[in-house]
Amino acid sequence: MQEGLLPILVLSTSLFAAAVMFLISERSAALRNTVNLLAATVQFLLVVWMALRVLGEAQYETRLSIVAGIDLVLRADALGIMFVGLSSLLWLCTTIYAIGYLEGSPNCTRFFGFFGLCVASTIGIALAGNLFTFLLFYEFLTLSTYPLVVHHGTDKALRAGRIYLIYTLGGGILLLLGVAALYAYVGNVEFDAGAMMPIEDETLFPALSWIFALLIAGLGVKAALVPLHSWLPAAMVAPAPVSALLHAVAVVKAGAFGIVRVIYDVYGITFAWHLGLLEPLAVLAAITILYGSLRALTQTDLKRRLAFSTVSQVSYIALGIALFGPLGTVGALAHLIHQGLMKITLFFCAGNYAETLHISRIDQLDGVGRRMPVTSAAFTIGAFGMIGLPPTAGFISKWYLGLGALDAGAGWAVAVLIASGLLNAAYFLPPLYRIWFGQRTEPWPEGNFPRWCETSPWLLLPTSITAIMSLIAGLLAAMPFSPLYWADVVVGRAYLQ
Amino acid sequence: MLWLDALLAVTLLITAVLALASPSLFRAVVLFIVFGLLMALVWVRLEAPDIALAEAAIGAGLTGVLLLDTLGYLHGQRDVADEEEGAG
Amino acid sequence: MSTEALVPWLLVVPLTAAILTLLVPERMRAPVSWIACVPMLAGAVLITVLRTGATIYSFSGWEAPLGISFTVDGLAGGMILLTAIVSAVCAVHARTSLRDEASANAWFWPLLWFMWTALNGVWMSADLFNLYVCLELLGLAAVGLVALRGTPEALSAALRYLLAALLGSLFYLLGLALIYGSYGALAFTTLSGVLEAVPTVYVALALMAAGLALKTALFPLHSWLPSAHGGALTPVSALLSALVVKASLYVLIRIWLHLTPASGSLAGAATVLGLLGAGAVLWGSWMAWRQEKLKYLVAYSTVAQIGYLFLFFPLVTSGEARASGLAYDGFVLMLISHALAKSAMFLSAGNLIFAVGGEKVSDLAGINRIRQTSMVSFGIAGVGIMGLPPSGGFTAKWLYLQSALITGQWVWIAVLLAGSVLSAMYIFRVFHHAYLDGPPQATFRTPSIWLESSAMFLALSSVLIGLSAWAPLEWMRLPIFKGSH
Amino acid sequence: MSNALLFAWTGAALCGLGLFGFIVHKHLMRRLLAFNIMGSGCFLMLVGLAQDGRGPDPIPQALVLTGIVVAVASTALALVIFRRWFRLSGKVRLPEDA
Amino acid sequence: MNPRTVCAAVMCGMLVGLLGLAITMRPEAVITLPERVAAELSRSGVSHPVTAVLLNFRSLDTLLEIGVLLLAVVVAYALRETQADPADRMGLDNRLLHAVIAWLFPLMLLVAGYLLWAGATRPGGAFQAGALLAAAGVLLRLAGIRPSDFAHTLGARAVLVFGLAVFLAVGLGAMAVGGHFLEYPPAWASPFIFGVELALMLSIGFALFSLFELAPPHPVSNKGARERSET
Repeated sequence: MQEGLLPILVLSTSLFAAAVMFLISERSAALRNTVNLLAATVQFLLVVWMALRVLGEAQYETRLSIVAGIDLVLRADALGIMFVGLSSLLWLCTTIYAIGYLEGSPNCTRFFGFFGLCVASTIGIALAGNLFTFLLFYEFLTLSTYPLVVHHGTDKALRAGRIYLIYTLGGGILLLLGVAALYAYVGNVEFDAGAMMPIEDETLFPALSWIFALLIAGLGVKAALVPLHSWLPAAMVAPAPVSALLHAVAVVKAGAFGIVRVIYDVYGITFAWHLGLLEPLAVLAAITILYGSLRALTQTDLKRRLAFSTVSQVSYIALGIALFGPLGTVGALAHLIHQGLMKITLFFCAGNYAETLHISRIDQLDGVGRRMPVTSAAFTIGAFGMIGLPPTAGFISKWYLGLGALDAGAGWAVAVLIASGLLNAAYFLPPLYRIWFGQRTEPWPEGNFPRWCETSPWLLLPTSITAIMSLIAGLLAAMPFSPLYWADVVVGRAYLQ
Repeated sequence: MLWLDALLAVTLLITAVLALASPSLFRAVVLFIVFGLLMALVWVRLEAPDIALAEAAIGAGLTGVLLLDTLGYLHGQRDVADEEEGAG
Repeated sequence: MSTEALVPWLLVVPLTAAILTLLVPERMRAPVSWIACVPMLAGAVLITVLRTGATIYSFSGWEAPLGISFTVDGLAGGMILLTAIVSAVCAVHARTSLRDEASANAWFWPLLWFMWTALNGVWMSADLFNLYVCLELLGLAAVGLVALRGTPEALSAALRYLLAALLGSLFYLLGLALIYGSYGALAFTTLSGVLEAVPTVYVALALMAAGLALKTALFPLHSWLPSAHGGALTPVSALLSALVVKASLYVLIRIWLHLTPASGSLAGAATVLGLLGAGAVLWGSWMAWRQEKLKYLVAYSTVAQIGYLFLFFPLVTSGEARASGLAYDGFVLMLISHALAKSAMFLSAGNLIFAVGGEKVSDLAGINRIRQTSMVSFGIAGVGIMGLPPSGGFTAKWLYLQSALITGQWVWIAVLLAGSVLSAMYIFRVFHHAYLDGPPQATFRTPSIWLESSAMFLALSSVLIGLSAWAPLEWMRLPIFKGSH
Repeated sequence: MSNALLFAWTGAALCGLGLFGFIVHKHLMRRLLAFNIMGSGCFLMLVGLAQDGRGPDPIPQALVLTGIVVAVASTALALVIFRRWFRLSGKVRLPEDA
Repeated sequence: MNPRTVCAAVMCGMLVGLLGLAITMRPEAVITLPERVAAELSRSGVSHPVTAVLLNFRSLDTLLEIGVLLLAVVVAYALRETQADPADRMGLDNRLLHAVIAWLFPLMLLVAGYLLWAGATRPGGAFQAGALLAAAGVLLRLAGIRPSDFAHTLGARAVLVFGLAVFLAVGLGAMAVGGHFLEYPPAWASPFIFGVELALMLSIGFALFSLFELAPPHPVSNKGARERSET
């Protein structure tokens, strides 16, 4: 059916944008921005339509045979749709943001070109129908992110780029070995909820266990699981939009999403639990949560603090999955979206501060709330979300995670959640206090922005959008089409099987 | 007749050794030409007159001329060749 | 239209082109060559499309073993097509890039056509001595191409290359002498299956293998390659790395497939070749990482990639049919994708050197601040060399991995993975320098559209081959003629 | 032992000698001499083994004729390149052997 | 006794040992090709088996081998253009030599012709004859007599490719009359072969001569001194 082409269409919109970027010249800024905005919008609309159809039990699938037994599969299932929706929505926002952020700076076409490639590979990861396809786009994501990390071309950026490569390529190798071994032993890497797993063949269990370890290690690098997380803070040298989209959403979420895929669609949650692979993962996730929060406490640089907070927050997803129960999973998947929205808001805000008032350290935030009220409000919403205060989105997902933990009888997990909540508060409240109640002594530098606006509208618009969304996602969590609702659908389908 | 062939073979080998070992490049080339002519004899003994002709004309003749010409060229340039002899 | 009718033309056309390019005035040589490329491409495509299985064509009408016969099976057909594509693209590149090299511009073309003839001969010939003559023709053509530049470096590189090639041929000839002396035939069709597992045969095969390994620059016999491939003119480097080194390897594969005695095990020999290959992967990558000059970096990466190709031997002799099949597919795909990616890489490197006006990797500083198509094509080719998806290199590595995993040969798995890490090291070293800040972009020249598009074409095809790997594999899996194991 | 076999042995010995010279010597002309000697050894083995205990065999003889022409072509080419190289660099050895 | 020598000696010892092993332990040879050659000789167009093998049974080898020779000359040409050659050396201007050459040269041509003609029936053929021609040419050069600047003309290149071209043409002609490439119709075999050999003789002779001719000649300028200072 020609509807099978829809996933390809979604993928190719961003690929097309990227291709155009590599062809047009640096000077034609207008054309560049138009193409990017157009592509992002079109893609978002396509995704919405696809989402509605998928909700109506429609199945999109396209296969391209590579070699005998190995296909390139694009399939749109409920889980994939969640991630696609998140990426395409945030691509739209970030494109708007980046246009404002990069105005007048060099190498824009290169930036947007690789940016499009990154989004394309994220979409590919989301729509991948088997582990091989997933691996393909996962590696491609690594390749297309590198140029963005080293975009500034300074020694610092290049050093960060090297660290990023060492980690991600190393992870890629592990993942490749894991996938290849899985295919060699099981003869199938399709996402079929573990239908092909040799449930009764005891002799394969050890092999499957270490393959699982390889896969998780490979994915854990991008998901920034301790001790594979160090690249994330280093990569913060990248321009703000990159940190925002890639390190709040695309890259880290790709890792987390991969973990979900492996546990649910490759091994099958029950089989994975049966193999006793979930507890270690849960413990690892818990450690990461606490470690990330603790490190975040000591950071003075705003972006680095946010980065460590990401390290800790992303592991909520792994934790929720590993808890082996519907509620925990719902919480995890909802958090996949919520955390994306909230964290990108925070990074946008950090970018606004840096771009408008050249603020990068926390002790410079004194009194910025009066100078930039909108940004600061957005920042506050994001921070509350991170802490998990109602009625923000963060509260919803953490609540479900907690219920899941109790449901699985893992009291220690609840303790971890509470502890990390307190830690979040400990490292987010001080900056908030400075923003709203701090006293600024010297006058603010004058930015050349419209009088009615605290900073460039290009920057302000997406910031407010995402902030409002992360609020709505919490307030209207019970409504249809909210992230929570989607998570319910996914889990419902997963557990029905 | 085998003893004759044996003699020829031994001579051939000795010539080869001398051609490879001789300290003077010029003598080495001359010995190589002699080697080529002996090869021609061997080919005759192997009932391969065609090869004998070719070896005499091409192997010994032309290769020899080319080598000698090159040698003359080296010396014509200067006595580098001699300096190199010892190490060669 | 049958394959038989095509076979002779694959030799006649390039030879005629060679004669013509020698006779016509110098400025006409390139156009004549371009025209001659058309029938070559057509013939190559036809050979691959009319897949009539293994065809045997006996020259002078005398059947083997009295006469010389060519065999065209899937492998040969694929190589012919590959040769046609790469050579034609390099011809396009050379037309522009050799403009300012007076003598090279005049004499590149006849040499190219002799090389093409020899390559087609090597792919098709099924006669040990005829293969020797083809290899000699190929070797001398390659040496000539290396020497074309006329600089002291080029000349010494050519001499080193020539000595290596000649020594290799002599070893091959020794093995040939032993085989004729004990079996009285030179044709594969006669010999295959006849050779017994006796010392003489093993010595003969070992001598041939040694000679061919020397011609293929298998570690540790590789020392002649970097200066020859790195120092030559850009299109020449591309041709040498993409096709010429493959020729002797191809002969080795043929011998392995057809002449190895059915009884008696080859595991030992295979392991030795595999270990040398592993050494090549590690040492070549390491040296590539340490190179100052861009083209030498690419040349050393060829040394490393040759190592991958030699991993074929231990994998194919694992004894399990499925594993052997996978290894064969992986080898073929590795061969093709390396040929495409490496030629693309050399052409891009040449364009980059032209653009920045310096041979060093560090001269690339700042090149990425301008829209630089050659940098993109270099990157795409680099993806293929690193074996990252989506590229033929990745799919080939995947097939190798499968083959090794099935038979649990962890050594080779480790080599494969280590190799990809190391190759990433030296490729990204280039990108690293390209992203550094450099001189103002006014100092950069922009290569002509012909140069950039030829490099880009090869780079893209090296990716496409990975996404549709089944097609070439099906073609080249065609029945190899009788006696193959 | 037929004289053919005798000469085959001689060929083997020549190959050894030639290889030795080829490796040990650094002077390019000496290496070429060694190469030619080794080549003659190969040809002797080819014909000698084939004709051992039999009459003359035209096939290897023809092969050797071809081989000789190829050898002289290679030698001449090597000498031409060598003379050009010597003229530019003034050296009679390869750089890494100097 | 430096390590290089030692390892060389070891390697060569191994090589000879292997060859000896192979020679002594080789299986009882089954060589039937000479009989086949003898059987087919009548249809080959010549009565001398070696010539039959070279120019009929295995003519492809010969075709490619001419290619090799031609190739060497092409490279010599190419390199000559990369370096401007100095004015050529004078030949040894020697009465006696000239007298000798006056006798020797025609004689060599004669012998060459005879060898070529003989090739069909008894030892001899294009290679030997070509070599003799080349030798004659070299003799002339040594005497300082040289055919002006022939090497650079189109004529020179035409003579060089002549043999290969004729060979190809004959091969294609064979295809035209419905055979395989280079498959002479038995009736036409001997004239075809003779024509090819004639062309080959000329080309081989001139090619070998050019290889001698195209090498950089002794310089008249005092180049040596400068180069000595370089090294």
